[in-house]
Amino acid sequence: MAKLVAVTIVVIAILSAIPIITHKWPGDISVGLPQDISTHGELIDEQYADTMLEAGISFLISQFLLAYFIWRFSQPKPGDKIRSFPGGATGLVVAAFLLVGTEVLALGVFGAKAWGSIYFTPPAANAMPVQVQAGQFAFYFRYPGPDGRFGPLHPNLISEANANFFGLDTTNDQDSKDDIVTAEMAIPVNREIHLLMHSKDLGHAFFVPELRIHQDFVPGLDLSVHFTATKIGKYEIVCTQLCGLGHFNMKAYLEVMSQQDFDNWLKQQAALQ
Amino acid sequence: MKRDYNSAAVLSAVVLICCGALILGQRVNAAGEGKITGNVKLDGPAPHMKGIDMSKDPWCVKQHANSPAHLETTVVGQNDGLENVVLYIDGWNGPADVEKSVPVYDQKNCMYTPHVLALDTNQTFKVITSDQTAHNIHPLPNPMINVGWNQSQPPSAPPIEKSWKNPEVIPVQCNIHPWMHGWFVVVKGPYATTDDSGNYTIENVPPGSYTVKAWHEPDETQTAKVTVTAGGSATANFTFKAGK
Amino acid sequence: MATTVHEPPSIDLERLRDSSGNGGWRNLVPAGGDPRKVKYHSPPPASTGIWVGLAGITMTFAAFTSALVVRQGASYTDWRHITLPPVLYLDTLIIVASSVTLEIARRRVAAFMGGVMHRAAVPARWLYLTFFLGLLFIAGQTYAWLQLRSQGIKLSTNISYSFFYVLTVIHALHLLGGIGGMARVISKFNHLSLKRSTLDATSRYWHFMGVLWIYLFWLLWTRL
Amino acid sequence: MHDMSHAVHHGEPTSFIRKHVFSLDHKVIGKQYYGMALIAVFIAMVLSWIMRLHLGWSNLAIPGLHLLSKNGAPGDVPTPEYYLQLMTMHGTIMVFFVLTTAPFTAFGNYFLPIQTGAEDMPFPHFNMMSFWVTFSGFIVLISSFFVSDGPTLGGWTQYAPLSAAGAVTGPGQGWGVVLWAISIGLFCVGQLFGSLNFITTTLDMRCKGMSLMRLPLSAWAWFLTSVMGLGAFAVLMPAVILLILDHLAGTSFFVASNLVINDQVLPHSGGSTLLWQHLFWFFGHPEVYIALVPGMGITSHVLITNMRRPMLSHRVLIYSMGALVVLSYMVYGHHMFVAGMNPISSLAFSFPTLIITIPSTIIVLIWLGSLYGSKLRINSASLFALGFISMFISGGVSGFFLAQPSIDIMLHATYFVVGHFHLVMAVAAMFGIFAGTYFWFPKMFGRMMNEPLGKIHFWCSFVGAYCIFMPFHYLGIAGNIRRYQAMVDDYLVPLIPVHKFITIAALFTGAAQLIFLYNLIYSRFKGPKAPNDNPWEGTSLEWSTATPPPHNNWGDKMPVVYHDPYQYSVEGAKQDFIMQASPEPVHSADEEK
Repeated sequence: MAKLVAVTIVVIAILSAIPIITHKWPGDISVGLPQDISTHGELIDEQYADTMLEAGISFLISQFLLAYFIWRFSQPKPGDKIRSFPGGATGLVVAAFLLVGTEVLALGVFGAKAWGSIYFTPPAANAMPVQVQAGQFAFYFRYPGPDGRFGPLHPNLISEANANFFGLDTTNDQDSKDDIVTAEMAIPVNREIHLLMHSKDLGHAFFVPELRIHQDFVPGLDLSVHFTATKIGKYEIVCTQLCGLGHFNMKAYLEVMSQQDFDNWLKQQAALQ
Repeated sequence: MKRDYNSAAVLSAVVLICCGALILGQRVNAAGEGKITGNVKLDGPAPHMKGIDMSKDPWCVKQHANSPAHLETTVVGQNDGLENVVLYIDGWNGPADVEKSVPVYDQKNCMYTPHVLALDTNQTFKVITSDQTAHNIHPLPNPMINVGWNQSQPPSAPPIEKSWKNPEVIPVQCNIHPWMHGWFVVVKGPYATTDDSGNYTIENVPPGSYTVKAWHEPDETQTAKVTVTAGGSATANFTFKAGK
Repeated sequence: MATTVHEPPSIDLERLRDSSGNGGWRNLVPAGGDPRKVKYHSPPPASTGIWVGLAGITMTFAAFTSALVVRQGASYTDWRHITLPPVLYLDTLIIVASSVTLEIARRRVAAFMGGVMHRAAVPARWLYLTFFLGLLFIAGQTYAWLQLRSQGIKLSTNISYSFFYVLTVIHALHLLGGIGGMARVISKFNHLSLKRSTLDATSRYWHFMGVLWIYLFWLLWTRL
Repeated sequence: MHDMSHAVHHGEPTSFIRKHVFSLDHKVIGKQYYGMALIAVFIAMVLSWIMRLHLGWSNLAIPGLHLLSKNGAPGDVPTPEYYLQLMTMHGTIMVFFVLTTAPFTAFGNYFLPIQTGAEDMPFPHFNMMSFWVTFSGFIVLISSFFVSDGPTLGGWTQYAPLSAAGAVTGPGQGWGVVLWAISIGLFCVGQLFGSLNFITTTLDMRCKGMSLMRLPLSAWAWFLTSVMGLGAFAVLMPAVILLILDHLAGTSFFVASNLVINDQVLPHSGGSTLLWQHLFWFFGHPEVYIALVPGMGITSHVLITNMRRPMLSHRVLIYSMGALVVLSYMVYGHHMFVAGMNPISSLAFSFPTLIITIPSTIIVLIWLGSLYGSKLRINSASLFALGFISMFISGGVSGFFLAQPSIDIMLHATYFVVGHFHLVMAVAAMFGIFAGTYFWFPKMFGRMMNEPLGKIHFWCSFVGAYCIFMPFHYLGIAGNIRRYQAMVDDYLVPLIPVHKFITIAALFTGAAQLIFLYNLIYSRFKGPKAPNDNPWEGTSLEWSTATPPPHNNWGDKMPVVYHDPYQYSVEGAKQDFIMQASPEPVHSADEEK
């Protein structure tokens, strides 16, 4: 029985590691991180890979040791005596502090660097502003239009029935007149975007796995993130903060385009306003 | 076992009531009910209806690949006929709950069809879904007047059957697809909704003088006085101004 | 920690039959030590228990305080200065006075129990006085709430008032528990079955409520 | 505060009600807690089955489901809101009414006084109230299934303003949330009473000779857990009070200004969204350890008995668990890395979170190091204890990822998190409960549980749990968001086969728990009688009293403790172990180096 437990633990540990190592689940399903299309994602991916290596080794070693000890010590012979682990508790505590301590310290320090590269750097002055509003259960985006200014928001004017998702007063507010409101987000490739986030109603989140950007919307707080996409393509923006019954379907598409395609797209959208 | 009996009893009761209603209806008709007909027009150029971008749900986008969706606030048909206007008799004091048909409110191609559903008080209606994407139907009555509800309909879910107790204009919304918007217009007594040419007919109106009220979203009404004779047909035409 | 006990010591079974609790928390007997050397007995559970309970209450009000601070920091526009109802100043005096009377009562009870004092009526009088001061405090708080109410100020009028109501009501509810405990103490005292630990625990709770009130009063005074 | 210290005064009750219902006896209360947890866990398991079926086959009709909720499952297919409601209830029932009650208040109530050598808890009335208040909380929670639009859908974390803005936010967000909050409020009160008793029992009620360091590891775990519970539940309590007020009194603690739902501006103003998260997670993270630490204690206790040796170091294990207690209050912000907190606070919370791996590692290493050179006995209890270690390792290493804000960008709110906390908190804690059940059942009921069935139960649970929760990590890495009722995003659709695999594993593993239920009920009435008072040859005090223990735990003679808790494989002793209450001298022992 004990040997079977040991073998099972080893088999489970190995089977658990295989999809991580091969990035594949049976049936050609990919299990790795999605491709990275951002300029800042490299640090995150490195950090992830380092952590995976350390966590994976700790995982395998501990499980193997557990299995081995179960295998080895479960059928004592009558004369067997209790033996102490070499080094005893002190050795183990020191080992834990040295090995794990340095490990987590290193992870923490390098992780802080990755985190800082995203959150502690201000957006470039020429970053393109885009506003995103999250609401039950859709994202809407606003581009400032030719004047480069966003008109003020009037929550009491919000009317989904009349497709006034942001609550713009296009009759009275000069700045709002040329604002372009869209249901999908298009951005030019290799251009820094300064995304201004606010929530219409509840907590939501803005997550684009490929962009390595993840930020909650906080009702009552205006937050912003900035990023640069480096690869043309169509990606999905998903909500990760439980916001109600339509949470699973709260998403929008992110289209990364060439500057020229983007300009055309913006013109098309302006015509639809 | 007991449940079978119950349902049998309910079924026979329903059949009896239906037969009774049919016979009664014919008898009353024979006594000479009239009707009110007419036409509703929009005066002025039809306003631009904003397009709807459904890109959040690719299934919806696919359904509208050839016919771009747009708002249905003001839908103008032939000869400036205004669609989706509800006509009913203001201050109806005839028999309560006259309408017995079961209208259907369909969620089709990520839009509500019809956009405006007129209902008698306590008239049962069905909400169905023809879409292969989950919808949520959320009427928002004034809680002091009617009891609201908020329910989802996954694809091929059975119809939701409901009714409203009191007259009220109730906006309807799908929370999953924010652009989906429609109306339940709950009135007392007979009613009609204009077709795409703006024509309507209110049937089964007993002889007498009435004020006909026309409602158009978001909250515009007009009235006209008519007199219905036995077996006759009165006419009331309305014209809404294209303002916004 | 190799130890050897050569002979099992004989245990004072009379003492043990009384109750558990001889392992006392001050009583850190070395492993294998002679239990006869155990000098300290555990404190009565009530006196430890009361500190545990007060620790929990402290956490609760610490959470309310941080909620107040965070909420105040989050609102730029709707945090309004409010004037505390003047009766609260009187209430503060009352609750301080009740602590004083309780301390006097406690000493008299001790004197009575120690046989120094022979008439039970004297300490009882002070206990009653404390009890009524407690009730008076609650009455004063109720007066403050009714006064605000008559001015049309409800819980939802403004966030400052929300915090005012929440903190004062929760404190009053806790104090009501203390008043219940005081009623118990008085009843036990009258039946001559009062234990010192009961009185001590109750008075610690009572004083804590007083200190808590002064803290809350300061908090409301400076923050609102 | 009332003096309710009647531990020694309450005599054995005679009426049925005082004996089995409103009992003051900690052993009865412990069994009541266990019974409640048992009911709760099977309800929660059925809920998880429905959820899993829906995740694997989102259009699948589950026959009879409409009987449970006509609105929630028209045509037997769960609606999106019903899925979320089931999910919320699954989480709430499991976290509060199973993982907190079973290992902590159920076993703790039964065995903490016995292991400390007390006759009962010091405040038996509070103890009785603790159970009945908790139980009424459970009833209130379950009753929310039957209110107009069902239970709340806000998840067990109930983030504001989804939870606080009222019925406009979705089905179940009106009365559903209020009932949820009332239920949790009651639960907090019940657990605070419990903690009061646990702490005081440990500090004041120990028998003669029972110094703190002579307490068994399970008693230490319960004591430390109750310290955590005291702080955590005392903070959750105000949070739910404020939540209820936002609902019923229209205050604005959590709901910000100018929020628009259904084209209507909400009447609240200025509330702080993050305030709820701070209060909740200040409770929420210790709560994770409240579920886990008793399992560690039980596992250690069971393992030691079956390894026939003490742990390499008794003290180091206790200090490490104590470090977990302290650190658990300092790390809660790691739940909020991307929640809009100041990014500097995210880093500040990241370091203590990483540091928490050190005591955790020490605990694992002590376990492994103690296994080395032991004389391991394999039985159902020790199998589950070994399973606990394996699960704790697996669930623990994924914590490396989630402790780092930069990686959390990718993994926050994905199935990776779900896999992590299920392994480390749910499965591990459940394994602790199972180990405790198989181990202590003979003491509690005087009968043995069926060993072969117990082993089958272990194999199914162990393999099954890995089949369910390991793939969760892969889903999370691939970006699968949690709390989605169906995978409609283009990049999630290819992952559905993994969900199907998990669903099948979940159905299988769940079904295996029925074996346990059968074993439990059958053995309670028909199991073979325990051969003696000490069938596992244990040393701690629970094995020196009668089986089942008498009303005052000890009969006429109070125990006296002469030894450290785990005197196994003692050379020169009559048997290979010396019980704590046995005056037999120990000539040499090599523990406590």
